[in-house]
Amino acid sequence: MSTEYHREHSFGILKENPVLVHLLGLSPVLAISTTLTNGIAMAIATVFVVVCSSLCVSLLRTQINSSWRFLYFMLIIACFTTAVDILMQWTHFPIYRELGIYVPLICCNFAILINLETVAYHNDWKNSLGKAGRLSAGYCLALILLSSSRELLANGTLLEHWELLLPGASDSAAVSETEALNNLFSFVAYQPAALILLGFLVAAWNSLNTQLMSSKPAAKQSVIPAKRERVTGKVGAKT
Amino acid sequence: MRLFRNMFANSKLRKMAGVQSIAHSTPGGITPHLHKSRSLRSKIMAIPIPPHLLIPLQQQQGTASAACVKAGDRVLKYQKIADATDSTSLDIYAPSSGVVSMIQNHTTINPAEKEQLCIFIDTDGKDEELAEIDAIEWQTLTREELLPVIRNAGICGMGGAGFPLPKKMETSSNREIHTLIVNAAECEPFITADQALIRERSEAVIQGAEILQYAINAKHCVIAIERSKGDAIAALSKSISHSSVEIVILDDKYPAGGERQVIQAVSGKELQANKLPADAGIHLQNVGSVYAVYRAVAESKPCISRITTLTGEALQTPKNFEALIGTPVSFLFDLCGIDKKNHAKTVVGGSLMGIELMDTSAPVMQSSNCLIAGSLAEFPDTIPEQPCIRCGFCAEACPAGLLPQQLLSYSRSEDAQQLEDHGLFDCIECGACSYVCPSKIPLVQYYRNSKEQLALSQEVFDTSKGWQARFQDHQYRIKKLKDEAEPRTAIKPANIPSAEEKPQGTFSKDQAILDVAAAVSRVKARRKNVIASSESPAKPIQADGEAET
Amino acid sequence: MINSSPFQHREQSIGDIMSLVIMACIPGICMSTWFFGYGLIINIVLAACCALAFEAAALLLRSRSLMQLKDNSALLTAVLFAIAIPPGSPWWLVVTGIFVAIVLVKHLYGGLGQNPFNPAMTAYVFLLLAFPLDMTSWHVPVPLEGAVGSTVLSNSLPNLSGFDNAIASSSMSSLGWQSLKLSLLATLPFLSAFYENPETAVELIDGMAMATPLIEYKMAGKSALLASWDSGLNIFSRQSETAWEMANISYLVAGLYLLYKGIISWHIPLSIVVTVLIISSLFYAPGSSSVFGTPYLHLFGSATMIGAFFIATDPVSAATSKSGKIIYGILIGCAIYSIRVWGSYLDSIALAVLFGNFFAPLLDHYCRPRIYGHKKHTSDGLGFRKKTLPLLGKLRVEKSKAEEIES
Amino acid sequence: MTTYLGIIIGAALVNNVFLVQLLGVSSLFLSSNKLQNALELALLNFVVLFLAASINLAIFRLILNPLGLEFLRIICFVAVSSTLTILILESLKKKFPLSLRRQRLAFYLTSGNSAILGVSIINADSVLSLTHGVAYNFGAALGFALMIISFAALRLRLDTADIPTPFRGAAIQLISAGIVSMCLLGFAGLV
Repeated sequence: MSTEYHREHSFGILKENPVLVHLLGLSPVLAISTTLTNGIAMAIATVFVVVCSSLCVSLLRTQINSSWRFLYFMLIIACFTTAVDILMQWTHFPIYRELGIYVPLICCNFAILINLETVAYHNDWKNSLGKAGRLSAGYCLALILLSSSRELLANGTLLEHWELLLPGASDSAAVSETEALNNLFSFVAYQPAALILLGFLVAAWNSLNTQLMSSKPAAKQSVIPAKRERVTGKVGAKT
Repeated sequence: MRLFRNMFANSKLRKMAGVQSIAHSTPGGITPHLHKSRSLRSKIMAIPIPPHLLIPLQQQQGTASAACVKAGDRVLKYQKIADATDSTSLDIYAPSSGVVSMIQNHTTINPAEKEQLCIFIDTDGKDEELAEIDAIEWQTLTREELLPVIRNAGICGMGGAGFPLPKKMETSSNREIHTLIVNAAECEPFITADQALIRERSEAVIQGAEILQYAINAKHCVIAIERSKGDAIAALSKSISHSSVEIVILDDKYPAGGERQVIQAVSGKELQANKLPADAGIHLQNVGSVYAVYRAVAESKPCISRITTLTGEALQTPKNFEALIGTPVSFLFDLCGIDKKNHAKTVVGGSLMGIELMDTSAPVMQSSNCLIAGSLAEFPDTIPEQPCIRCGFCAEACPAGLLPQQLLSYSRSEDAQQLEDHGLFDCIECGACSYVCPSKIPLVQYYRNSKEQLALSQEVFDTSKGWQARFQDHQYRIKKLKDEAEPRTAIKPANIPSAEEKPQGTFSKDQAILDVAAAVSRVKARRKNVIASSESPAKPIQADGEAET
Repeated sequence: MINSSPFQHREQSIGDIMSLVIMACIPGICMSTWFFGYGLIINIVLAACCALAFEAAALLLRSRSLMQLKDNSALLTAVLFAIAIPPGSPWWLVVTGIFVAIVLVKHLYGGLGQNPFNPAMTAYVFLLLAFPLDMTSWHVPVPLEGAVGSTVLSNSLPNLSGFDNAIASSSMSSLGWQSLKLSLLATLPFLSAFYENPETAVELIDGMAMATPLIEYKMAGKSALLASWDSGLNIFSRQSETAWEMANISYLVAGLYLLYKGIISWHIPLSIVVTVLIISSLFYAPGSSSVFGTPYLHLFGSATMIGAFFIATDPVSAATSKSGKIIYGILIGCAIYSIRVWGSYLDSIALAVLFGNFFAPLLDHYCRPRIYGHKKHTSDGLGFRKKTLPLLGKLRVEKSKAEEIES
Repeated sequence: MTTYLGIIIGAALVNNVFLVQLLGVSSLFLSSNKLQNALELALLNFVVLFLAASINLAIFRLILNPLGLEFLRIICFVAVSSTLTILILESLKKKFPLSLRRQRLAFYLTSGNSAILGVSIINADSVLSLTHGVAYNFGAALGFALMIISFAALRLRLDTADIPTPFRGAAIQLISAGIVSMCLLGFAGLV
């Protein structure tokens, strides 16, 4: 694994967005993004885990055995996830209940693991902190984009029940699901809609990126290309 | 409906003499419009001698023959003008008397429209024959005497593919052949040459079949013919009465006359893809070739003509001709009264597997069974290709059990692995898939294209694989050498430092004795090494051999 | 200019095939119209116009030739979609559905022949999930022969709870031009007015909420219907179950016609019908308390026939090889029955077909026909065995070679 | 018996881990294009998911729950699943060194971990008995493997399709996943 590899695979916001370009850590993004409030809560939790674990790994990197490092990474992430889990349960119980099993699932976020493997493990804490910041910014951007569009379409609102984000919010403010379903276009709250909307978001991101690329021809093409190109027109030629 | 009609027809056919059985069914197939009746109205006609003949030196699959005449020579009818160079080439005989004007390249009928070397003969119209040769009583000949007669008659398969007969006889004579199948199934639209031949010369065809059967020592002889050719079947069953030849009736579909299809229809068994008919004990021969064999043996006349169908809406009187090899196509068209305004496309062979001919000055060859001067109504301009809707009509029609629509998508994406897995090379290019395709996709064209590309990439692959193998061998050899060198290098470091240590250490008697002893043992060890290495040279070669296997 | 054989082609284009299938739908459409009123015809016209418009727009957007409109595939999608949704659905439902079908499911995947999912059915499922209320209530405005006379059922509002009292028949009245005209006039305002203001719409026309007999059966908890279905076909009663029976029979006949014409192959319809028949016979225990409906009800009481002959046979999204088609049909048949009987959605054809579509590429890959002249598995890369098992053998060979070089 | 069947079908189709619960969606896009590789991946995922989830279930029910250490579940589950993954990978590496030379397979498996942890946590929260929980794990693993294979086959078709450029690749796959997910939602209430 050369340093070039790390440079290529360090995650950014636009060209190297972990969710929209590399399609990593999708499960929380898809499942949680019903409302913007949930999305923001999830984003904060993820950022916490990313930053803490990168810091931890970059400080401990000399101590970590290379062949079993994967297990150590997982355990470090799991520790911080447990911390987030317990913290949220304590301070933000309504949101914690909404997010359900997806808070523990932060620890299986593939983007975090790759970040640890390719960035934090090879850099000192300053560098890895900066790159973790870029990764989290990209992740948050995708989460916020998807969840705001879903909330807007499903309920016609934006950041409803924002007070839940404040610590110690009362349970009574929680959104009841039946209420949400009777609103504007309830289909968007379902899982298929999440997948389809994310598909459109990815497509939009692709075309945005291609436009940016075409304006800067020197930049490297990072849009996911078609696997194969259609070849037609050759047939007209005589055999 | 079709089933009932067939059953009725079958019961009628069974009553005829010699009709042995109704054939087994084969997979796939289509029933296109046949356009056959027009050219069957009149009898086979001999053509007048054309002013020029141009005889291609290669009329078959295989290698070209070598001309044994030169420009200016006068040749007589049946005189040999080219010699076979190997078993896949043919002797060629002059179709008529005249003077060889030149030997040079000219367009001939082949898919690539390549130019080929032709012998040009300016005929003198006298049609002088070489010398009257008496007909041989073939029954009196032994098999060994008969085979060269057939081989030297210069016959190639007249079904369209043009496989050289000598080669085929050679393959068959090496194996145990139990059945000779005479392929009279002429499933492609427009072609009627075989049907006309059987209708008018069934006696000769059956005698030819008997000659061939005797020559290859086959127990059975079967003529496979389609149900729709009632007149030909009737003629055959009339003249079959005193012979052991049997008739098998095939279904009316395209491609019933394909090699493997006929074999399955007659024997009920599929021929494995990697096997020749001869491996299964079957020798398959086209009716036209069988007739040519009859001419060659019973009348002692080498092959100089063939029966060719001239048809198409642009011709006023379509009919079958007994055309001399080398007659220009345009000469034959003129004989039939061609309507040049109506003439849109010239196709040689049937409309499904034929070749489009751009230059009608090309000569008739042994494999040219049909010449179509088509009008625009018969061969309309190709409609632009529409997207494939995966209707599966092509898969139903495919006689090779392929999935043409899958092949198409892989052909477009140039996925060599998938193409091979889906059996691209089992495609016989019969065109049934293209015929039924509602999207008018030129499927066969795609496959030909892919086959060509794959063949190219296979060459590249082979060379690269060769390089890879050579590299591996090289590494292997280096490793072996190293292994052998190791003992030597292992001894050296032990000895050399001691030699270097000498000036540094102080002199002592004991040391000197030790040094001498070391030197002696060193020499001994070297000698041993020399002996060992003189014994060893055989080893690396052996090892290489292992590595290659 | 293509310069290669074959030079002869069968004179049958995609457009011909599609239009033949559309023609084959006509008897069924007539039946439905006869029993349920003009709603279906209006749906079809609206859907067809939308489909052509969206198709044209999509082709222009993708800068393709507009000649592709001539292949009639958009029309066929529109007709099948219109038949699937409840007659007399509000206009926006139709437009949304057609948009999803043509633009999202068809052209996003590259247009005709490339979509792995059936456009009409995907649109139907989408609407079913997005607007469940509108999609499950067969609010039939006015049966053709009933005209304004059928005031009996004015109390049944089109919602899910209304199914209980929906088992009913409209009164028979004389048939005439006057009533035809009346029913058409009565249907039109219903379509637009209904969604915005259901109460007034119901006042305006005497609507009738109606589901397929199977749904009624499921919702009402059997009993009443069972008797009528056991007694069999009764053409002269204008009951909804008779309507479905007749529609199914006409689709069956039309499907057989398509089979005869060679447009569809027998594998898919037969395997679907046989699977549904077998499973429903297995689970049908007359007299017991857990009755799932007679096999007859399952075959003729809902959209089984149109599903088996017209929808599942859509060549683009179905499996291709013969054995693949049969497995595909069995999958769909199982899904049809289980969703109907145990699932919470009411009509299962669309879901089942979509389910089958998802597995079609896999079936295509593993159910290839045997290539002529090759034994079943020995030839290169055929089927499952070559793909998986020899992998281990190959690896071993590579391994031994590698070891030899490395050691 | 019918209960087990119901649980398995429910976990494999109705509540498919992959498309209804949206766990481990990333592994869909990471697996390679060849059906053969997808098959390997699906088999490995099936084994790991089933084993790890079952072990986790046992640990939770027999150790963590009685001792009141539920808060440690994440660390515990992760430790078990990663160790199992590494062990399986190591054992495979010994047997088939060349197929795993493509190290990416290891990553695929870890991404599948999202499904493992999800299923483990669902198990921990559910009221199913131990054996029923194992049946649930089996169904979940089955559904996961089935979806991976079917999606690989679907992707083979999408590769040759003439899809508008921005939608090529991941976007159209996500949309297809959405459509299949719609279809699976239709199975709701089946069990």
